[in-house]
Amino acid sequence: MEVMKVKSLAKSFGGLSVLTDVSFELKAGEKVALIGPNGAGKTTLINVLNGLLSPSKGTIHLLGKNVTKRPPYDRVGLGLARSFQVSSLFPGLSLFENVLMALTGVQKTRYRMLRSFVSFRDNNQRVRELLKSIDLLDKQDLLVNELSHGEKRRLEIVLSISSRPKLLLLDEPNAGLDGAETAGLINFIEDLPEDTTTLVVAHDIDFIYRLCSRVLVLYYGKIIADGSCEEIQADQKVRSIYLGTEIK
Amino acid sequence: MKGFVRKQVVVFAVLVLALSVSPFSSAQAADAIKIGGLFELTGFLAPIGKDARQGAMVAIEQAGGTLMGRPLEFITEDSATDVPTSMDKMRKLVEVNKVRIIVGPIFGGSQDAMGGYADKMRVPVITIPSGQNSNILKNKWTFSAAGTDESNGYPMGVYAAEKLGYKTATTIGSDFEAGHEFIRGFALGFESKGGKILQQQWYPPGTTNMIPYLVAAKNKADCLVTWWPGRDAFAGFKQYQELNIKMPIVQPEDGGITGNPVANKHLGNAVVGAHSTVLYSYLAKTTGNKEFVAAYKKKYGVLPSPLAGAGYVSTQIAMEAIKKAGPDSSQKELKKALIGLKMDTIHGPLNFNQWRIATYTTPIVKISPELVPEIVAQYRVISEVVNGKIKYSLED
Amino acid sequence: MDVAIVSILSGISSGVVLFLVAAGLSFVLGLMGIVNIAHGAMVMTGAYAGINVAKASGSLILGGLAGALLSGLVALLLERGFLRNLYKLHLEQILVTFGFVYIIANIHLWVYGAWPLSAYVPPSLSGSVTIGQFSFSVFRIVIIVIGIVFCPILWWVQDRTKIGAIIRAGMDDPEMAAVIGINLRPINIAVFFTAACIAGFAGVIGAFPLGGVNLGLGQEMIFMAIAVVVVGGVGSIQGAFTGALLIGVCTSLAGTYLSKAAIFVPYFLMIAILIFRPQGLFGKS
Amino acid sequence: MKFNKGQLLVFTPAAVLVIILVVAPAWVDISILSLLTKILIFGLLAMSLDVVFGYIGLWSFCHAALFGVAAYANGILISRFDITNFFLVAPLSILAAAVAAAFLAWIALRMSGIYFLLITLALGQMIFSVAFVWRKITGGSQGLINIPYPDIGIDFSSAGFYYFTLIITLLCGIALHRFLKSPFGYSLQGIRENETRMIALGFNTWRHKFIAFVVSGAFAGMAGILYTHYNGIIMPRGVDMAASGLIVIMVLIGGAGTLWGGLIGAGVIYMLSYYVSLVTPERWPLILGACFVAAVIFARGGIYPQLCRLWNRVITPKSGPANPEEG
Repeated sequence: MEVMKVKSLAKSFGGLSVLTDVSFELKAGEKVALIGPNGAGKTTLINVLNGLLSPSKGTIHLLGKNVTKRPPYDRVGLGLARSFQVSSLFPGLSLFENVLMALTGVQKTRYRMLRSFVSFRDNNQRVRELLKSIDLLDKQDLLVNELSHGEKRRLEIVLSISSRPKLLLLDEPNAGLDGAETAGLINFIEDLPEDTTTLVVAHDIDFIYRLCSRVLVLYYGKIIADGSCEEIQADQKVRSIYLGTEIK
Repeated sequence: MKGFVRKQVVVFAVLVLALSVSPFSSAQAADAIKIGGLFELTGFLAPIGKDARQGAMVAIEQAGGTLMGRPLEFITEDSATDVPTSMDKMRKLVEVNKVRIIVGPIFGGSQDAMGGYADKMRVPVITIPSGQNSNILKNKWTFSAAGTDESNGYPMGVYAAEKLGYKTATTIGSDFEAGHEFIRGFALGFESKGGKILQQQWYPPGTTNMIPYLVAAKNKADCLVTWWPGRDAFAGFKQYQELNIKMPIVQPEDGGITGNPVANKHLGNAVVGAHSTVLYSYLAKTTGNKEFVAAYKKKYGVLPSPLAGAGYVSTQIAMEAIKKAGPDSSQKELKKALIGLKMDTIHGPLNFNQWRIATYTTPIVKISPELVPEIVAQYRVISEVVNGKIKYSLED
Repeated sequence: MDVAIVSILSGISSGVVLFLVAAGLSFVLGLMGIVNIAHGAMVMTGAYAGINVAKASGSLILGGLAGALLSGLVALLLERGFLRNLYKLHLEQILVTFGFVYIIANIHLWVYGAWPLSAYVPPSLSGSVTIGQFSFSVFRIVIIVIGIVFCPILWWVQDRTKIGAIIRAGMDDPEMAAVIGINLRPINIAVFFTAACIAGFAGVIGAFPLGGVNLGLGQEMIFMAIAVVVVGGVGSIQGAFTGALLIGVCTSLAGTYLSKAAIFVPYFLMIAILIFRPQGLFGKS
Repeated sequence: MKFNKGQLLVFTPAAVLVIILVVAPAWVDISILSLLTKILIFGLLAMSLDVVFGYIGLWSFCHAALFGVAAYANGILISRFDITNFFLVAPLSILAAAVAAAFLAWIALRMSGIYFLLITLALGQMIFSVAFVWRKITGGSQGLINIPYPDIGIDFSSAGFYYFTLIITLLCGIALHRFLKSPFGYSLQGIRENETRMIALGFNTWRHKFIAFVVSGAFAGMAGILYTHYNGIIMPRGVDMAASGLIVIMVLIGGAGTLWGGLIGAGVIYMLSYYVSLVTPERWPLILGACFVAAVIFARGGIYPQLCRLWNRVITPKSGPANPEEG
């Protein structure tokens, strides 16, 4: 059964309509790329999907439940997580606390008021694992704003996957990363549990090739193509309006 | 580590000093007679609080700094027109300075709050200018040297009905407890002589636009009864004049303004013709008034305001009581002495009844075109507690 | 009838004074993002100085100018000396300007003493007109007129002049303004200075509807002005004007017909607006 | 949180201070003792404010009013209904404050930033106005008077009440400290740092803010109860926006977002006010104002972090990073 089912989704700000009619489904374990020229509405779509924006029309089903009207934190509870295009972290907190915070988000412990934040053994264990997996363990006590851009991007991803999501929305995870870092990122995403469905917004074609089996092309508020990388590349429409500008 | 220990010792020492340094450790003459003074030197009653203190200082000077051969210490504190501060300062006066008796304060809130403590510590408080009913009825060591707010409002009611021949009145008062009591006092006097209150209005503190209330009074009564203390009077009188209200103003208490020639200068002709009860008038033909006015003028260069007079009298009462009870008497004896006290003051003959409310001569003034508060009548109000309520009558 | 009319007129007269004060506050907040708690103290500064000058010279204009100028200079000192390093730091701004409320008030106590100061009414305007059983001062009417004249002037400056365009640009998006090469510094200083000048002037003529000025004026004015800005909306002349009149008139009508309940009016208006139209009547959302 | 000698040293100033506070009554005279009591009470109030003000970044300007709700509830129960038992009255009063806080939060949490400040200011003034106008119950301008020391079975001297206050303040302080160190407490910091991300991580931030505001209100209420017993009186004047402003100032001077800074701030303000108005009562406001300005120029971020930095430098010759959370 599909992890996410989106039907004729539309979003407009005042007069300007960014998403006109978006429909697609994501199957469990799929790794899907969402591409499209700038201003196509990719980030808006992500925001609508995780609920930071509410759609003007259409429905969103997450794991069979209709979440169109549900606030973002409920959707996270159901197993949806996202990363941000511009790293969105907690500058005043240490790396350790950043990740720990992300963990707590989906646990009952987030309402515990007397026991110390750092006294939950298995949480701490998991945080260390996560930090190890992006080898920032040695920096766990630093404040976030002492990190380099690459490190911040990695932390950003870790924050979004720390809740063991069923569906992961990554908004340009490789923005501003060099080749090595991108490779590392790809391995990292591939190492995620099998059943994790991933929707990646990306520009970089070989990044998409190496990571995704399926591509959605968003063009001015519509999904104009949906298929395997090869099909997409073969697709005339896409070539003309999109790849033509992107492929090197 | 050694260095660290030394540092810690230093830190410790500094903190200890900071906490234990107390400005009151000045050695005081062992057998000195100590009187405490609590005055509003800051806060919204600051102008009249200063006057009261100055009056008190004159009384102390006239005593020549000694009482029955003993050095006389008059320790004054600033109550900041603020109840918590008053409480702190009173605690300090009583427990640190060990004063036997306290003069002041003016602010009803402070008087009321301090009453309970005064009872606990058995320290008489001679209030300036007047205690409030709740206060007098509750607190057994509080002495109203100038009656109560109601007893001060009372004679104006009688005067307005009898002498001025007003049948009806409408009132505008500041929504402070004191305001309610002064105007209630007026109403008691006014109605006792067949007058009738048509309408009562209370304005919130900080009201600068008095016109809405003045127009609501609609000129439909014979007189307009106002209690607007301090700076409210400026808005009040000016806008009363501006609207050319027909009803003459009578005040159950001058709110520290109309009885004070200095204030009248600031207000200008807006106040001319207004009647007002004052605690004390520098024009009163009472024993020792000439000397007091002269001494005050000499010391401060201005005429004494009603509050200056009240401060003077309250301080005299304190000294007189200690004289009467004897320097080494117990607090109980001191209280007895106060209750039996009979003395001739610039308030006229003054005595306390068993309910600790003074009977004295209350002048009623009318502001002349020269802005002088001329005495047009004098009353002596007797206050008696009859089953938990204070009843008022006029001494004849 | 005449009761209502006079009550409303008195409300309008204190309203326009409020408007002159609030307009400046609103602009400083909108353009520079500064919450100038000391703005009320500017009113007081202008009032005390201006009225004394007016009484000495016998000219209200002279007094008004003196008051405006002094307030402006004090404001300049405040901005150049302290606030310029605190842009966008709301809490620090509040702390500093709050401090200046105390400082300025206490200096006034020092200089002028504790007695309130009654307004200066030019002899030429000391007359009055009759409304039913009441008479109503000509000066009060003149003040209303002044306020009402000020509104379109300020609106014109904001809406029709180049400087106004720059100010609006600065309010909408300082970064953008900077990008297209507008240096907001001098504009900010000018606005801050002018706002204080108007406040000072408002103090001089406002002393009459306010029934004289006293040392508490700073605190009272700033709260009412804030209420006006909230009701009217930040950075909007029409907003400040409407808000000021609304508060002024509602308060005095409440005083006439509800007596002591008048105390609730400004807070009630504020809360209602903040709940149902947070950006204020004329504010941009 | 590795626990080494350095860590231990971090706590010494706190320990020293507590010891001093405990032995203080032995040396200082009554008015200083009363001053210390007042500082502890308002320190507690400032700390409760800091929970929302410093940690979430909600600029509440109505905490004197919440404090007042409990104070009035306490006073009314005692003087109007003769219910004196502290262990009965205090919880009821705190409940009143918490309920009021919940209601205010429900209205005010629609706003943020400067608008939150404005609406809480207005709401606080509403409470003040009710206290002023409703003379039958609240005693109008005069407030409620002659409220005795708390009735817990022993009768208090002023020193006794000082210790009572000290104990409650410390307990509340520690409780708040733990609260802020808990997952929930950290979530508040998270909201301050980056609310969007918190939502995206699954936190219902509105609920967190709401709960925090109510908790804060409850502790403010505790301070209010102590205050009525300390003063024997509660008046409208004590719960108006000027009072709220002063509490905010205490938090800012002590250091927003540092909890114990509130206590320091209260100490600084009242110590100054006390000693200055002994020397020159008329100039006190001038000096107070100057202090605000000085605080911004010299102690940006508050005194408490500065002290921590200083102490860290003392205990670690090569100055390590300050750790304002400790102390």
